[in-house]
Amino acid sequence: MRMTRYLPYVLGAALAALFPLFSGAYLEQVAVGMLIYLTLALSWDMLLRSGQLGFGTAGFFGLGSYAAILLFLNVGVHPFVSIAFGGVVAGVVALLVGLAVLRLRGMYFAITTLALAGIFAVVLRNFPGLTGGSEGRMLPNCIYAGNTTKIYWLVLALAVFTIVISEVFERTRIRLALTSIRNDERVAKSSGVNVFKYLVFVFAVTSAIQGLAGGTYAHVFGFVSPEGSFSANFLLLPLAMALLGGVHSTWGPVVGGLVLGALSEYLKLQIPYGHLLVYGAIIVVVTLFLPQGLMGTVRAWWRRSHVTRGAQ
Amino acid sequence: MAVLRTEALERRFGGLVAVHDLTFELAENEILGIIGPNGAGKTTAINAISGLYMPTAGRIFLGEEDITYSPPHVRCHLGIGRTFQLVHPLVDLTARENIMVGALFGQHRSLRQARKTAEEIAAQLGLERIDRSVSDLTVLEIKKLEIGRALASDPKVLFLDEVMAGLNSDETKAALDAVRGIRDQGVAICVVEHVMSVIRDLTDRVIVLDGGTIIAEGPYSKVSADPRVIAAYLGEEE
Amino acid sequence: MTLFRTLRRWQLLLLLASLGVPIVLMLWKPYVLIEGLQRGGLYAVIALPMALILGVVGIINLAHGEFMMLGAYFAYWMGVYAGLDPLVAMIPAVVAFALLGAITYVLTIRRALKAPELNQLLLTFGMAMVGTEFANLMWTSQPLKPHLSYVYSSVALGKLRFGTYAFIYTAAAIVLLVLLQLFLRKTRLGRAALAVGQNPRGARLVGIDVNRTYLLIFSVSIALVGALGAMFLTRHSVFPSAGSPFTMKSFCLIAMAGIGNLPGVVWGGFGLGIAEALVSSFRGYGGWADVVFFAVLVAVIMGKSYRRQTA
Amino acid sequence: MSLKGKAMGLRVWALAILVVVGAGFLVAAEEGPIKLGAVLPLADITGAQGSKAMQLAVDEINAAGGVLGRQLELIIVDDESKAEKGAAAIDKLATVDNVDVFIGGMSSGVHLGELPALKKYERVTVWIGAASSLVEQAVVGLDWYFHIHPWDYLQGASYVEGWAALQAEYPLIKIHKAFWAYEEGAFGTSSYQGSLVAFSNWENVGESFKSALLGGGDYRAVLRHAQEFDPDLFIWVGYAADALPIMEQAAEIGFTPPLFVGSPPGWPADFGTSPLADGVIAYGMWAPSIKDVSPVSQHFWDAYIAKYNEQPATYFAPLGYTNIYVVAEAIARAGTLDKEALITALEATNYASPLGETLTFTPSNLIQHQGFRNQKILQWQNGAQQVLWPFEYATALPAYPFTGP
Repeated sequence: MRMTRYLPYVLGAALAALFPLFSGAYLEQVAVGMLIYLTLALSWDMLLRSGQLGFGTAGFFGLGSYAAILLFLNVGVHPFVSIAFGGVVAGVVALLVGLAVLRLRGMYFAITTLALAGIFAVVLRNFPGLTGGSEGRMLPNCIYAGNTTKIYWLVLALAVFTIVISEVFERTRIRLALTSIRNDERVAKSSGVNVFKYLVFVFAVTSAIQGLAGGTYAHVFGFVSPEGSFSANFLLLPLAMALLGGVHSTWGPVVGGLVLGALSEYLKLQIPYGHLLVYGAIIVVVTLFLPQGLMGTVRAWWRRSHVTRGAQ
Repeated sequence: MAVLRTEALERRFGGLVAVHDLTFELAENEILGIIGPNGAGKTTAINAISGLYMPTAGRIFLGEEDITYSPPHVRCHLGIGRTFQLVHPLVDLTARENIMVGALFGQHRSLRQARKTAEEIAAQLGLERIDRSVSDLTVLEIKKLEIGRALASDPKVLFLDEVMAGLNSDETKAALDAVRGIRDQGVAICVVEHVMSVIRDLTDRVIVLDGGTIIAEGPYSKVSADPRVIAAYLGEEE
Repeated sequence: MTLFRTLRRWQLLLLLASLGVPIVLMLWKPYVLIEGLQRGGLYAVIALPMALILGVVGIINLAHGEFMMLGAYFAYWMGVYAGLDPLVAMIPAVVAFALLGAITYVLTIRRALKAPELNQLLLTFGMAMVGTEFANLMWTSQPLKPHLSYVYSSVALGKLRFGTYAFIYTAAAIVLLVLLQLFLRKTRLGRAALAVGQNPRGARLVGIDVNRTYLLIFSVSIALVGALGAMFLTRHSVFPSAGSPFTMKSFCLIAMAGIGNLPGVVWGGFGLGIAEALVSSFRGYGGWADVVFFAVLVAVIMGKSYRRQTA
Repeated sequence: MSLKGKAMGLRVWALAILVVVGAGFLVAAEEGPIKLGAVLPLADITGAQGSKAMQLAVDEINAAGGVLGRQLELIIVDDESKAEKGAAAIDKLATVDNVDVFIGGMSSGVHLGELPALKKYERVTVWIGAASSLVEQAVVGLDWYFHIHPWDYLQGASYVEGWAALQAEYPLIKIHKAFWAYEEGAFGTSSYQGSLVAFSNWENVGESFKSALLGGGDYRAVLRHAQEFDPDLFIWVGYAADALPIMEQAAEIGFTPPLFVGSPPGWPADFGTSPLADGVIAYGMWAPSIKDVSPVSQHFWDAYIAKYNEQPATYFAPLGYTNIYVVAEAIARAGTLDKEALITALEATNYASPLGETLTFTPSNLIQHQGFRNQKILQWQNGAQQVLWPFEYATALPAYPFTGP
């Protein structure tokens, strides 16, 4: 009974891990990009489950990138240690920031997190002695000497780690706490939920994941720069992936990340000039016709077909 | 020995005084009614006692403990439970999970214990469709769910803010029985209600608020004859 | 005396600062004040239509800057093909973009209003992408800007020489604010829009056609931002990604002012413009202007939230 | 016209001979086209026109019989100006398309992300973009890596040389003080820092500004500081979107330095039509007017317009064209696609490019195969960019000093 329940997950994980056996370096590299964005999308959604719209994804991603690369270059630790350090720095900064700003709600919280990301980039740019200023810093050798298969496994580990954390959130009291905060904060408080503590906790954890993703990205591609590491792409694309896949669950952002990631690469090869136009149009159309996102639609369809079958 | 006691409680919003000089006690196993015309400060008083608004003056004691400035979740842990005037179910959770929230966070039960507690409470309240999503439930079921959620946090004091509103007479009767059942478990209850028959049948004692302060106190029969109370209600009706 | 008693201490400080800072600046670095007001006027005027949409229709329009960018292109090509000055092209731009706004509303926004709130973010994000890439395919990423000799007109007062044309943005912000306030407070349609913005369900109950109000406000806002694109073009180059920074800036200003607070958007714009100009006026510190922008933003938002809690 | 025809004729003949000679050495089994894999940002005009110019060159070569008796096949992948997309593009070209040579390139930030992938395959790479010296540090010791674009510090050194020559030739021009306004991103900062070292004999002051490309657009604070400093030469390093607004805002505050220099990677289409442009000095590698002194440039110009019905607006168009010809001629010279032979053949490159100069590969500070090292000093005169220096390509005399409107 228990075995069969976990079978799909085990199979999925095995399939993902064995992907390099039947793909080339190209698909691995594409998957690396997709998995990084998927990780960001999922972490963004994990915060959204508490009802808080965070716009700090790119900021903590960039912060983690810089922390990892600077520690690696200046202290010479193992890349893994520096990636973990990137996560810790992003998490600790988020914790401190969260203590100050998590009294804010709605778009006030959103814009404040966005502003913080802007501040990180400008501050890092203006200390060129340490950070390399506008040009950033480069790694003499990047992780695994560019071996795509190993890099794929590294990034897959990051994504799986995030999925596991997300599922832990989904299967423990954390889900009930976050959902109650999202649905009605006053009810949550009156029912004994320490709203502030949970929000700070989730904000720190998701930011730490974004920092880990940033550190990994920086090691894979071998450089950090204010323009590259804090690019708005690291906010907007994950956001689109999570929303398109369907929010408030683990599998929505995962599916959204895979679908949009694959779609963007496919369109690029089919329509070299103007693929982004088609990509944007697809986002618009999907939003209009599948308002619950891909997973939400699938779930609704599944439920409906189940109910009708039950009725017959 | 009073379970809950307030001393000269006050809550202002800017220049507006919503509640002032509110001093009352709630005894063990008592059902207290709070009545008063619209805008009398009933819900504000509950919000101040349950911690959604911090009092601007005065004190609140739960048993011996001063909870005047405790945050709302701490008050819940200490034993204050409440429902809301307009129903506030957690719409993305099932009925069972709604009740579990109270057990999980009010009493810090484990998931398994909370699930069991939810079942017991649902059975006690007669809430049958426990694994349905909230959108499928009737008004009565949602009200039961809200009471259940408050009850699951194992309160010493339970505030019921207009739970009977919108129920028909049979449903009201069922609800009254449920509330008495809760009292019999040793929970002191404070009901805010517009339906006077409910107050008459249910409460041991009534306090009447007008303009944010107490204008009368005593058994329903005595209070309902008080000319100040009648004046307050008449003032509302004109 | 009574005036001072009714003011709280922070209000007094704020009042003193808002009067004192400009006076000090006027004497010390007059061009900071002038250029700050001009720059802030541009931020403010572009943010106003977004504030209107957010306040009434209740959506964060991530394609806001892209509509402005398309307005600038519209004005540019009106100049090339019809010989219109961008400021004149604002008139046809209003018409064209009102239509574009109406079409956009009917085809997309209206359908998304019933969906979960965040879908509107994704929808307008997709629209922004479509707008940018459409411009890119049509006109490449090479910036365009017509030559206009009046945009660098200036006056000299003693040693101080400053540009006068850019006050058009300051003036436009104030005029647009006044017009919008008059519209929202004095006209039936405007009052209906306010009611819808505050409580759509209640507005529907008292017989207001909510959908039509949304359509109207959305079209008007897009018409305004399209026309402002033409005004933007007089002093800036247009290119496909020219609009997106203004989406962010506008959103920041609105968050700072609070939803529904149009005057706050304008004063906030002026304040941020002056703050940026002040930082930039110190040689070598221009790179910190963004930090000042964000710091002021966060400080104001935090300050307001703190006040709300203690009040 | 006839000159151009003759030059082209010569080129085609030379190629034809090489092709015939090369074909003689060819093993018959080597069939199919020679694949060139290009990675460019296609949504940007630099990448869009660069890729079109590459295709133009490939079509010309194929029409003339190809190389080594085989056709050239150009496979272009968009990097979307994102490092991870650029890296994936390299992997696709290497493993799916199995290209023989990597070409292309634009932004340094994207290229840094592509280098790990390129280092994995170690195939011959001839890159036209990425000027940051950070990239140079990353490609030290790679014998298969050829870099065509001048590094940032080479550009600085080139301008030192240019201004020295101009001052010597035209004694009226005197430069002691220079003010640098550079956009705060990597492009502006690295250009500025690369130049600072080179111009050590001037009194330099630099200040950054936010480019309109990234949401800026108010340059008046920087311009006022420049005005206070009263430089002999004012130079801004930014993007095309900054060009006209900077001129307008300088006019607004009455800032007219004797030398007003702009150094964007490309100029906006309308810049020449503005009276404010007159007398503005432009830094660059190429200008349309070079066609007046270079037959190859003239041929490129005409062929590009004939094929695409638009004018090349960025120097990445002639660079893309150059990229193909350099590789094609080297393959022809090598007579094989063998890596060592191809590297040797590329090292012997001597290509008269449409940018005016003849391209050869020589060592730079850190790497062995650096192509161009010189920039040009141009000036906007009557709506067109004229070459002032190097004198061998000069198309006009300098107008000095800059007077403003």
